[in-house]
Amino acid sequence: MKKILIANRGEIAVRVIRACREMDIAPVAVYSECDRTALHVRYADEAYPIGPSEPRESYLRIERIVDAALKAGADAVHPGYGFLAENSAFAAAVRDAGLIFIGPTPKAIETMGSKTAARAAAKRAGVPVVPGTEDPIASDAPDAKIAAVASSIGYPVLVKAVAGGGGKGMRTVTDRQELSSAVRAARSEAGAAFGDAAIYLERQLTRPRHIEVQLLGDAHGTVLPFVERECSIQRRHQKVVEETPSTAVSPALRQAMTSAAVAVARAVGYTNAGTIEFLLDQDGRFYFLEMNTRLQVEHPITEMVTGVDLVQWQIRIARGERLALDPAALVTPKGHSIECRVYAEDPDNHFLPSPGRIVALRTPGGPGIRDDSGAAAGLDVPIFYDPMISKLVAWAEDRPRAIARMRRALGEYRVAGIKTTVPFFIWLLAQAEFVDATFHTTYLDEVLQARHGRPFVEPTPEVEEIAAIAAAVQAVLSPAPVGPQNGASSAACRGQWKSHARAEALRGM
Amino acid sequence: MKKILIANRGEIAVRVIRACREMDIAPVAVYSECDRTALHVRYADEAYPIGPSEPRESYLRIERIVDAALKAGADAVHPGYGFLAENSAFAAAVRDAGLIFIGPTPKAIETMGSKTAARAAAKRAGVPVVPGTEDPIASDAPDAKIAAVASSIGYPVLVKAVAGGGGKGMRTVTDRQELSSAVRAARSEAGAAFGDAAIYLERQLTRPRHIEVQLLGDAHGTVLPFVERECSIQRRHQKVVEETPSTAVSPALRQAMTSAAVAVARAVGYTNAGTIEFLLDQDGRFYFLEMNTRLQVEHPITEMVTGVDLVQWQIRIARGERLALDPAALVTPKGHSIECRVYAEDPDNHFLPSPGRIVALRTPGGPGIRDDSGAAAGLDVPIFYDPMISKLVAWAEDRPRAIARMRRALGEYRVAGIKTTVPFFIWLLAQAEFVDATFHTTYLDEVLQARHGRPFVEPTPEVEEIAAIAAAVQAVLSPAPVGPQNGASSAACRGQWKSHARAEALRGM
Amino acid sequence: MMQSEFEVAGRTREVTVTRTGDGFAVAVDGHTWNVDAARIDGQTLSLLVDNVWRKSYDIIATPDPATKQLTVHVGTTPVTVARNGRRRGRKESGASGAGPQRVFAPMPGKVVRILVKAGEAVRARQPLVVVEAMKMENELRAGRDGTIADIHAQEGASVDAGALLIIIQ
Amino acid sequence: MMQSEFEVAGRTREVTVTRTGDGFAVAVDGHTWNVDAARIDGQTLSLLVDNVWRKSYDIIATPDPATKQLTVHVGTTPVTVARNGRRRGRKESGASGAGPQRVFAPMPGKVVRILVKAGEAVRARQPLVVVEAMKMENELRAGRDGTIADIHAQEGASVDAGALLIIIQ
Repeated sequence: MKKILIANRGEIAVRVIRACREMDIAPVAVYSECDRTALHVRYADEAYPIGPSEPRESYLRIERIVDAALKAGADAVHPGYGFLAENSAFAAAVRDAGLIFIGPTPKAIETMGSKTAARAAAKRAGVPVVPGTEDPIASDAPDAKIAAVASSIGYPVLVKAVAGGGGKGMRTVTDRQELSSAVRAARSEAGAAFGDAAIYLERQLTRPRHIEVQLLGDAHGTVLPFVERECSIQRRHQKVVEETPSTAVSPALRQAMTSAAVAVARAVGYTNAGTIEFLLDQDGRFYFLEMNTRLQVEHPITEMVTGVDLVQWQIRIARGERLALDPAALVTPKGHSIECRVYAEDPDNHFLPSPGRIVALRTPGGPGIRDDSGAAAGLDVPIFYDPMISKLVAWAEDRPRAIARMRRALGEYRVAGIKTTVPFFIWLLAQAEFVDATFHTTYLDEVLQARHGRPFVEPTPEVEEIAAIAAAVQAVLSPAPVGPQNGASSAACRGQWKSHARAEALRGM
Repeated sequence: MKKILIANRGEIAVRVIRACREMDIAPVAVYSECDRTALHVRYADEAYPIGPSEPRESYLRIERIVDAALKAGADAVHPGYGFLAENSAFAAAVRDAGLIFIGPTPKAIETMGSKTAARAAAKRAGVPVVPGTEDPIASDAPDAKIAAVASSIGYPVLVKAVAGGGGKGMRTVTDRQELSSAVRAARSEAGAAFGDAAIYLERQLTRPRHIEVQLLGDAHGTVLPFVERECSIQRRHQKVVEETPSTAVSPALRQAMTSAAVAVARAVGYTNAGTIEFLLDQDGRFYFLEMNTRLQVEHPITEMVTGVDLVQWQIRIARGERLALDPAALVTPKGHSIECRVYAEDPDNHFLPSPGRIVALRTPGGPGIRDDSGAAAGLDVPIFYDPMISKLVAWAEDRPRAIARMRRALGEYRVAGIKTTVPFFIWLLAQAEFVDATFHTTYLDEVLQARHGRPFVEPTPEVEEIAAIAAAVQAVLSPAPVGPQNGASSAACRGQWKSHARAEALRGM
Repeated sequence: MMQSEFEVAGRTREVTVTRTGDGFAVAVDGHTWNVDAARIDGQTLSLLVDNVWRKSYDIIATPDPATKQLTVHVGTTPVTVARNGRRRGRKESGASGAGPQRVFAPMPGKVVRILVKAGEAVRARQPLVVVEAMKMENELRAGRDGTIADIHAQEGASVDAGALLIIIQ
Repeated sequence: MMQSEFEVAGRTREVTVTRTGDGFAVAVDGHTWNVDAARIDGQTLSLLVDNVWRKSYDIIATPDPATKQLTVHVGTTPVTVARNGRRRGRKESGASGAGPQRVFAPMPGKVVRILVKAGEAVRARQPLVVVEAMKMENELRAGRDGTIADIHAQEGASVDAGALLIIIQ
């Protein structure tokens, strides 16, 4: 395998490029019109345009991506996550073009991609599933019929997209009155996100935790599970903070959950990287929720506590290698890791998207910090795609220190031009429920509702005064100098600035 | 301990600030005139000016730093490395002012700070030392007398600063003719760097390796050693690449070296972080070289393979905590780590310093990469200080993968405005001697001499053609737009740019 | 010397800036601070302010396109600052004061559904319009009780950030 | 259309740039490439060049104060580029050609010692002057055999990068 086309954009495309480079494989990018200057295009060896900015005209266009891969002479295609990553037709098209798809077989994607078929597979493997409908709700099912199904499951009920993922096309319904509008909204969102409007119903457990098990399966029949990830901090069913290991999982429970995960994966002949998601109820019982047949956003925390490079292993598995990993080490975490998904959203304005130009960016660094980013100063966060700009990951010897480190890193983060969720994370990581790990999947929505939109970081009187001073002084200091930084510093550092002035004069060359 | 003053600048000051924040301790910066806008000043809670840019007028001024610490109400002072870090008078002045010095006692610093006294202490502890003079050479010793001493030791001989460190004030002399000028140069450099021009002579071993052992000692009598670091890649006696573990150290040798290191530390009642440096000869015998009574530049690689935060432990030891660490884990590395010291030097022009304005900076990220930096775009690398701008650190499961990862990270590094050693590292990490780890402390100087200044990254015909295209196209594209990035992208991303234009118009507020 | 009035987090402040030998004396509502200010770039400042201690503040100040105000980040804390006379009433969604409430698009996107009609009575927090952006449907809600006075949005239309969508009387 | 002559890594290249529909046709010494160029900022460019493949080049191009030439980083590889007529003979230290050899300070620093006298014969690689910068003493050496024609440096003096120190005839 000499050349891999990455059928994605942003931070995950950059992540895959890094894995390719470390394996001496040439990474090839594709890009939509508004991604021409994006980092993944500039980091890659080659880059091919695949259409307008709208995902449906570019990153979701199977034939354009396969064409680009053939044109580039790529050996394989990595789908990243999102877009076509769980599209079995895409995996089949790549295979049919004579290329390797870095992921599971089209068949496995198809089975697990249908959330209802996946539930059936789990049941057959002897793994309990959350109570709900066995089959999708017919698209022409009358409201009354849907209501009857919901009643038989019992409220609160979740309306979920059959082709779902990432919380899209999902709605919680607490009583019958909300049901029709929730079904309509979920269908519409699911159709927009997945090109498939089918939905089904599932019972909403009371304050469960979301615990998931990362797996790798090779082509030689080996399936290995990793230590669990805790992903209960969710807003509107979307993960915002993940950590590993989970404080709620004992060694015995870990053994049970990882075994169940392997059983489900084996039931569908699963290969490459995938994740089995479970709900853990308050009595310590767990239920299969769904399988993600791809790499996940939260994969770095598993890498941090096990030292395994999951993306490199995806590639190694795809080229036929055997899983040469110590199974015991994979379920024995070293230290603790936390990920915060930094989004271009305004947390103080209902988390509404905040696309635009990143005017300034300073990302955290130092010990135990990994910033997997696709953003850079001067670049735009486009309106067309997921607003995640970076995955900020912290590692430390134990959970309290990992939290302290993440808080330190968040404090170093500087972004100007767009709003981000950094202030929200600073608030969240100071909450007693987070520090004590007493949260569950509805914790965040509940506490957000109770806050009634109060700002997450409220300025103290001191900070307000400093803001006034800064605004006034900035006006006096304007305009920005192009050469030396400021008077005092300039005089102090004389010597190099004569040269600098020459450099400035030459800039026009 | 609520507040710590950091008596340093640049990347190490930022490193200590990060440790403070993670421990909920307020970090206080000091700065010289030309460091007013440096990152360590902006990251700290408080910052105090301590004089002009010349180190002797600021960072080496004991009374000004102690005054700043008292003014800030600090409880303790962290010296970083360089400047006053190994100055026993400074440690004493801090203590006499009623503050805690985060480091060993003034007595231990004084003993080990004199390289000749340190050699005597090692001998007493039963650890072999490199053959050389027992006492410093008198400042008025006639050339003939020095030559006689050199002859008795045997050429090649090293002229070393008694107060030395970091390769400063050190010269290799292969025959008698070079001796006087080498002694003169070493005295002058030692005087400038340490305020102490005393020198001594030591035999230069044939192609030894530089292996060192990191230690932590608490105030309760516990001294714990860490897995060795290999620092044989040196240019003119200065480390440029370090790694851990060393391929040259067997488990038995590790046991012997760490035990010897502990013996030397115990012999001087050593507390806090320190490092015992050894030379390992081609027959596998090791010799005490010197002790560094402070944190070292290469401390991150030890942190990467053991998970221990050495700077936090320095603070914890200073406030009286016991070393609650598993001794076996500290000498059992997990994976492999490499550090490249990124310097503002022009490798293609005899590594001459390249101070100036950093016009653009893009640092590497992603899995296994840690960039401990004190630099940022728009800031200056001043002429007055050490030209190290960043410690780039890679970790992976094994040495080949750590090399591959470091090469990937170096490839991502972009700096404009100053020259850096990045192209040199790209070359070095591809050398067979590096890949096979067959190097020794004179390897790099030998190979550099043999190359006769040939550029480290020579452009291919393709790259030359692209450079011509870039220069021509850049001229056509000038001047730089202030708003949208470029025509195509601008049209593609329309929607957010109307808003952006409004933002631009408001900028003058 | 420069005198100005700023509205900081909703409160009016009198600020006077006077250059001194090596920095500025800045009076805020009559209390004076010694400020050493260094510009890093167009939007970044470093302030060292003498109080009991000599505190360091890392500042990024950028104009907010949606509200026409200045967002001053003091470290990671964003503070809204408006110079008096320049402030526009953009961010009134959710305000409980008198006068009409204007609902603006907070981000560029597509109007997916309009859930109210002109003349309709609405309650506080009632969803008014759904805007799709970045693949998520976002409901914009009423800030207070009232009557829909005017609808400027059209279903299916693309809107820019700050576009007026609905007016509640 | 723009035609220019560049000296790239010491070799002269004829470059012609013509705007096309969505990019540029760039001819280098007669061979034409289709180039999609995007400016990122003042010194950063992204080039996509159609050859067999459509290769991506990440470019940073900055003027070098010491040599008055343009340093074009193609990825991490620095390439020296001079537009013809603009190039100055600054980087001759170490050159073996005829004519006087000028030794310049490669960085700002302090002249610690001058090791030669005017009229003295010197050999290639012989140390001429010691400049201290960033706490290290750096020896500047003769590029070839010759005679010291002129010494412009003074011991103890601070010098800027590019300052002429010594001329060897």
